[in-house]
Amino acid sequence: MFDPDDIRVGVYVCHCGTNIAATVDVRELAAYGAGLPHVAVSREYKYVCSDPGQDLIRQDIRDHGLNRIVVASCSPHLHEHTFRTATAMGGLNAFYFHMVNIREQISWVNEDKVSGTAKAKDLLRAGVRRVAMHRPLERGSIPIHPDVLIVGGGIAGIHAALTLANAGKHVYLVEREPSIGGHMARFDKTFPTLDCAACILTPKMSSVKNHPNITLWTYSDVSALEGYVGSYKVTVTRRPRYIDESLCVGCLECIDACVYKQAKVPDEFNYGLGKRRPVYVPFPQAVPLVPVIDPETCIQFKSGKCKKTCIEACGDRHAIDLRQEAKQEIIEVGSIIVSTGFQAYDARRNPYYGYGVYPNVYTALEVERLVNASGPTAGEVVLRDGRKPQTVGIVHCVGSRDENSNRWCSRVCCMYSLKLAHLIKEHTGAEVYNFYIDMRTPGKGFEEFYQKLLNERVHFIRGRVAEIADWGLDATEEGKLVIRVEDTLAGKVRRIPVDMVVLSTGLEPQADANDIRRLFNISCSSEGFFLERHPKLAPVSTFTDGVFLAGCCQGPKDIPDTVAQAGAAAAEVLALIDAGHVETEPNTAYVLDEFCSGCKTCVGLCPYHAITFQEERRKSEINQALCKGCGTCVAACPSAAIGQHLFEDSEIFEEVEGILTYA
Amino acid sequence: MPEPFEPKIVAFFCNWCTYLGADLAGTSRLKYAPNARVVRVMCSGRVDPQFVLDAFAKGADGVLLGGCHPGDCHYQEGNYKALRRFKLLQQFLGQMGIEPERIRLEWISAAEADRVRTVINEMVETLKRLGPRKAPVETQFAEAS
Amino acid sequence: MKPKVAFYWCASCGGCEECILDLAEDLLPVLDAVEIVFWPVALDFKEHDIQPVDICFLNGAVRTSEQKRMAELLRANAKVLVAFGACAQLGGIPGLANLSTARDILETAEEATGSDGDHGLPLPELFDTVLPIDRVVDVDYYVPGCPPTPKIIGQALTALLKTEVPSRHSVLAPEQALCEECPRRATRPETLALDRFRRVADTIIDENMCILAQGIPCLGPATRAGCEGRCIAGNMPCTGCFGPAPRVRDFGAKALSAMASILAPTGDDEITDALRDLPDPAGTFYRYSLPASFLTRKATP
Amino acid sequence: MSTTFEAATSRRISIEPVTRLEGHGRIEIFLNDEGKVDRAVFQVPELRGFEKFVQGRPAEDMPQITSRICGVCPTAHHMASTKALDDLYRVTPPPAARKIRELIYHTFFVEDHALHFYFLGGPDFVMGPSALPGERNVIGVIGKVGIDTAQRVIAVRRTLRDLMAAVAGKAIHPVFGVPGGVAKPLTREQAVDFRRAAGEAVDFARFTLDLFDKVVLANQAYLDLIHSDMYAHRTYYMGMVNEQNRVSFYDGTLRVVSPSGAQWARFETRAYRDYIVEHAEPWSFMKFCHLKSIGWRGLVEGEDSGVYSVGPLARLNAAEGMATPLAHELYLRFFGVLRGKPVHYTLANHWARLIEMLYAAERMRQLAEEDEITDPHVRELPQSPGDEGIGVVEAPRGTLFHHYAADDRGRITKANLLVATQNNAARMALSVEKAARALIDGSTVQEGVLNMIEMALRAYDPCLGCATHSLPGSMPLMVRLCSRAGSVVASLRRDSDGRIVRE
Repeated sequence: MFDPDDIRVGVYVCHCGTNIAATVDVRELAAYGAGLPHVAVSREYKYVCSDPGQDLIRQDIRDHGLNRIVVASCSPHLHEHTFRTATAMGGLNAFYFHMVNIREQISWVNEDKVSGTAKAKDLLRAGVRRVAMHRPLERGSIPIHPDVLIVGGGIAGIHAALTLANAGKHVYLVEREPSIGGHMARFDKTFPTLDCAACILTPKMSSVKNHPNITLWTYSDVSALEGYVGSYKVTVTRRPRYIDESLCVGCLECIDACVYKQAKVPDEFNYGLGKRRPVYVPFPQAVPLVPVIDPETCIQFKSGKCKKTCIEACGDRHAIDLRQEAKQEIIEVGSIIVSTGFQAYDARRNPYYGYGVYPNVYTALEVERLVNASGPTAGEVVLRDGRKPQTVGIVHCVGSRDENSNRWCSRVCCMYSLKLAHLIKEHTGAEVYNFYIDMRTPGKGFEEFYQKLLNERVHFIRGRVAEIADWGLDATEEGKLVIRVEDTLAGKVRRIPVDMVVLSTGLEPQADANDIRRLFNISCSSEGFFLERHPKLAPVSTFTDGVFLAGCCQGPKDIPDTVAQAGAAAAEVLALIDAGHVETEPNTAYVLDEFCSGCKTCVGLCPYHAITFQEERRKSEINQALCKGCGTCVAACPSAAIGQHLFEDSEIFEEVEGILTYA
Repeated sequence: MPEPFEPKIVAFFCNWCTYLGADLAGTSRLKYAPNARVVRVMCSGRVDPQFVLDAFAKGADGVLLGGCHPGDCHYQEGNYKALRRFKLLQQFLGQMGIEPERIRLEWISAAEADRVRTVINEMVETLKRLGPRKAPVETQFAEAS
Repeated sequence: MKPKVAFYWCASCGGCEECILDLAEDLLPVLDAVEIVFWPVALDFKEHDIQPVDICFLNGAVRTSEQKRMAELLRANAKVLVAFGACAQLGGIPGLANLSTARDILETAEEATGSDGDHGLPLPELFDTVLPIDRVVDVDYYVPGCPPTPKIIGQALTALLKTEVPSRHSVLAPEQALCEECPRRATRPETLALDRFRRVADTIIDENMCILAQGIPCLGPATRAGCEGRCIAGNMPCTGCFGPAPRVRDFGAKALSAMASILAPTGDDEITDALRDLPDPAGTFYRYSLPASFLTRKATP
Repeated sequence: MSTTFEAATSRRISIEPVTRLEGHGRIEIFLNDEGKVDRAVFQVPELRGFEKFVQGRPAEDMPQITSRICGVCPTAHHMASTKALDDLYRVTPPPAARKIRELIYHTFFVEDHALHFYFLGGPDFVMGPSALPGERNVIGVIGKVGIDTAQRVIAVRRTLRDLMAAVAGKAIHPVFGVPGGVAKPLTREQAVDFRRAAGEAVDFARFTLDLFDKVVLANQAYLDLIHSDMYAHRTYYMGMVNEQNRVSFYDGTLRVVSPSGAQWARFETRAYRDYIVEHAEPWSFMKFCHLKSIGWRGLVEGEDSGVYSVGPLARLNAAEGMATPLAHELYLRFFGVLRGKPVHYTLANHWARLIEMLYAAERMRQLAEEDEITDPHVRELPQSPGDEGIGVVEAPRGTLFHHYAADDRGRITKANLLVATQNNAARMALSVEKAARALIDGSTVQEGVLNMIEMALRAYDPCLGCATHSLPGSMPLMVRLCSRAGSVVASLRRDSDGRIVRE
């Protein structure tokens, strides 16, 4: 009844409630659409993405013999898939559809209705012209390799790894430190329940070590990545620890046997509060429990003149191998979880707080180690000179909510400051002052914890600390650190002399976040944390298929949220693996043999080596599985002998034509 | 009285960075000039100089190319190809009497919503200062026929 | 009875006429097959002699009111109008005049002669814009080349004299670019990453290697085949006289895109440096095709 | 038959080819109040803007761009341009390169002179003035000299042009000229081919000269025509000569002889501006080249007028012989038969052209036989960026100048192109004027004017292609009598069958 050759376009203008309708005259736009060439139906509707909206499209396809669909609504990144599906449900090829973005591109960024509507008409005209050129396409499908790579062995990586391993998937967990555990391993207690971090983390750590489905590589980095969702080829560089993991039994006798009788090297795990030997394990519960030899400080490495007592001690286990070299492991995985965590803000960047100048100014993480039973002071909160502090000041928001450093709220500082206040008081009985801007306790049991602290007579002073100095005005301040702050509740400047200052430093992206981002081809949001695909609808996905996010690398969060997110990421990966394959966007490039002169211009341009030159046929050929559809070769082909599905020259020319032909 | 000159800009934005940046500008409700019309391509490397010249020939006052920052290309290096073509193209446009300010290549990441606003506003200002394109091809034909 | 054939020229150098003479012996069978009703190079003829013909081969671009009128007249009288040669198809080298205006050109001439420009003699109106034939009248077929080769001409004639003619508006030459038939095709490396472009002026070209691979912008990859690489055989780069490949809409843009794509540098300044020896993009990429390009001519205030 | 004008004060007669193209060459005859010919000029318009639009192009592209000025003599422009580049970049081509250029150039001379004699300018002379223009074309010539000859002409030209193409890439619009040499060496095989072809060329040239003897020189009517005062002008002559003052095409010194045959000047081509200047008339685009120190005395003949001419006749006049034996014999015979030197008879150009053809063929042979010509070293690279360059050659139709200036990136900033026809412009105008004065008196215009003027102009073989796209051999003329206001009062033109009709 309808001639298939004659193009019949259906146009659907979405109000998106008032999101669009407020600044674009949707009625006028729809009416305008009706007047465009080839348009058989043109409607406006409140929410085209809703079920009734989609039904409308399906129905019209049948009733009006539509063979092209244009929806003018939001960004294709949001609903292109929705409408393609609707188009397909109506019995058309899903790619006879084109989406015109009049929300993100117009109604949300434009002030007056007149110019907004005019712009919308241009874009709609362009869309209608473009869709006329569309051709039916089939989605490709890529098999998913069931193995998974998890980068970063903090609580996020650990939890995700165990979840996947328990589901029977093989996981490669790569951690750059000698041990997994991340920041959490350094904590003493966790808020608000005050259960001991080690007690909940250590079991998970060891089950990672022992899990048959987990390959754990610590002291290692991901050095290269190629491929795409379903089959990534990953190169992992394992730095030499000079002790063979497969031979070492973790007796740690080599450490005691070291020629250094005293541990002289400041140890990283305790932020230098404690000392270690050149051969060491970062902390007693380290996983794997295999020492590392630090070539920077080991005499044998520095002078070659060591008695090598460690090797003697190791005896016939021969686990120590000073000639060990970096080793490359190359693995295939189908999906990746990035859980590379955060770094603490460097308090030195706020010189007026005297960190690094006054020995008794500490960061929160240092104090975490002090209060920790397995820490350098075995849980004793003592000053560097060994005294017990009588008064302690905890300064909130160091490197958070601050125009001069980081503008964001680090979310966890208020709570961990309260936790530390409690623990310090518990350990020392000292007077504890909290200097805060706002007290943020949104979370299960958080507010209650705050109340508990108030009852414990911890002092709370509202105001951002101006300065910390060691010169006193009177006897009470002599030999103390004086915290100068404007008490915004009392409305006056106060000077609080204390023995110890704790700086509640904020969370920020890892120093090398950018390299990691590039390695995995994902984006960062403006503050530098990794960018999720959609803040609400795809919070653990990225714009790179098969790469997911978990933990603080995506933004500051506490342990429960981190674990929840890790679970979510694991679930996404499982969905991918169990589906067995992933559908691909059919936007690949292809060579039109009859026009290819074999000039080879395209061959070298493809970053994915998808283009090969067929000597016998003297034509270029594009491997559809390898092509990712960037279209660089299409633009470069001097004969225009390369086409690209969904982005054909003809389609783009029509779009431009549509934009510029004033109707 | 004559209407004030409203330059028309054809913008080719890459799907992964600049287009998302524009989406973010939307979700952040940043307001900017309505003169740009965005054509979405997967990568700035897809932008065929033919598209740019076609746009100018059909009366665009300016052409804006948006891609990922160097090193950030979703397709690894498409944006470098875009840059090379752009620089050569700009020289050619100069010879054709089209001011270099009328074509602009910008690296705008998915996070840089504000950059989208600034760049488009700036470009509109520049084009308003330059005024409409010099005699478009059509009038030359009129002369010839 | 024999089909009537006519030759005529607009703004051209005469090379297209000359190359018909270069058919040499092969010309004689052609002369048998058709009746040449006018052919200014060899036979006198005047405007009022123009009569209906089956095929008219028109070479040269349109530059003046006279030529435009002539093209229209011939179109009206020819069953099949063939744009013959680069000038007719694309504007040709005289089309580079579109980088300036008629006024500039007259002024240059006057400056050279010291004439005050008041010539007192009526000259045909000189258009600001040189146009290919098909921007003035409808053209049925194109024979490319500056000039077309005897082989191409021969094939074109045979094709047009057949009963089933080629599809209208087609260019009577191969569908692929020159690399397809380039004598040096085998020496083109699979991947090219040039540190910079080089100039013929200060480069000695290796006779046995792909010229583009030597850093010289050779337009062979962008240019329609059919000449069998005449210039390459002469050890010089292709400059594109056979015009664009079938699917290309703007020859120069595509050539430019391909050339820029095979550069290696990534930094702003390195790229500028790599392009230093490509000082004239318009003249290099649009040597023969400026009037047929999207922009057609330089914008004038 | 006559046309009368009532009360006409001043009139202009405009003669122009019917196939008018842009800024086309035309003849203007201005009548004074008495109706006598006041001034008649042949106008060659500007060069289609080449001088303008080459500005900004890379210098090394000039040989290929400027060859498009003319598809009949592209090799001449290519060569002059290439030499200008040598000069621009201050680089001297290696011996082999220079010889290859000369070889190609002389090959070109042979085939171009043949083309002219048999196809273009020659026919109306070969067919004789009485012949109908309808017959004055290649077909007519074939009829007169026989199909075998025609086929021989075709065959020889093809051999030569194929050889040129093998070396220069293309016969029409060659690509072999580069600053400091040529694009590629000559192979031994090619040298052998050239030797063989040169032999054929020599035979062919002699054959053509015999033909000329039989058809022209043996025929008193022709000799009278050549000697007729109508086509004689006592002017200066310029041509390029070698050290021994023998005719030279590719390179050498410019020599000018006076109407009495005395050497008037002998100068390096780079100094041309000291000897030649262009006189501009407000009513014409045309540059009237004349001898600087003598100056412009208007369109008059004689020792005191700066008018000079170039081309085959001028070259023979300006030299003291040919550089090859056979050609030199004929050189002597030429001046013997035409009694004295210089020869002022314009129509003698046809004969001079054939003598040059023989010389070119002989020179071809000499060059092809030199071993050095196959030396692989054919290119010197420029050391300095160019600023200014001048290249001069003898084109078949006369001296051709290319003069460029370039910027620091080697792009052309200024170009001055002086073609043979411009050098001849003044003398051509003289011929036109002479014919006009003889044939036009105030009240009447005799039809004969067309024939005579065509004869006069074609003798110069004015390569209008260089300037106007109109090729020699296709110059049917029209006389328009215009009132001062420019409206056509009456006009004469020749029909395709040669009859003159009045419109």
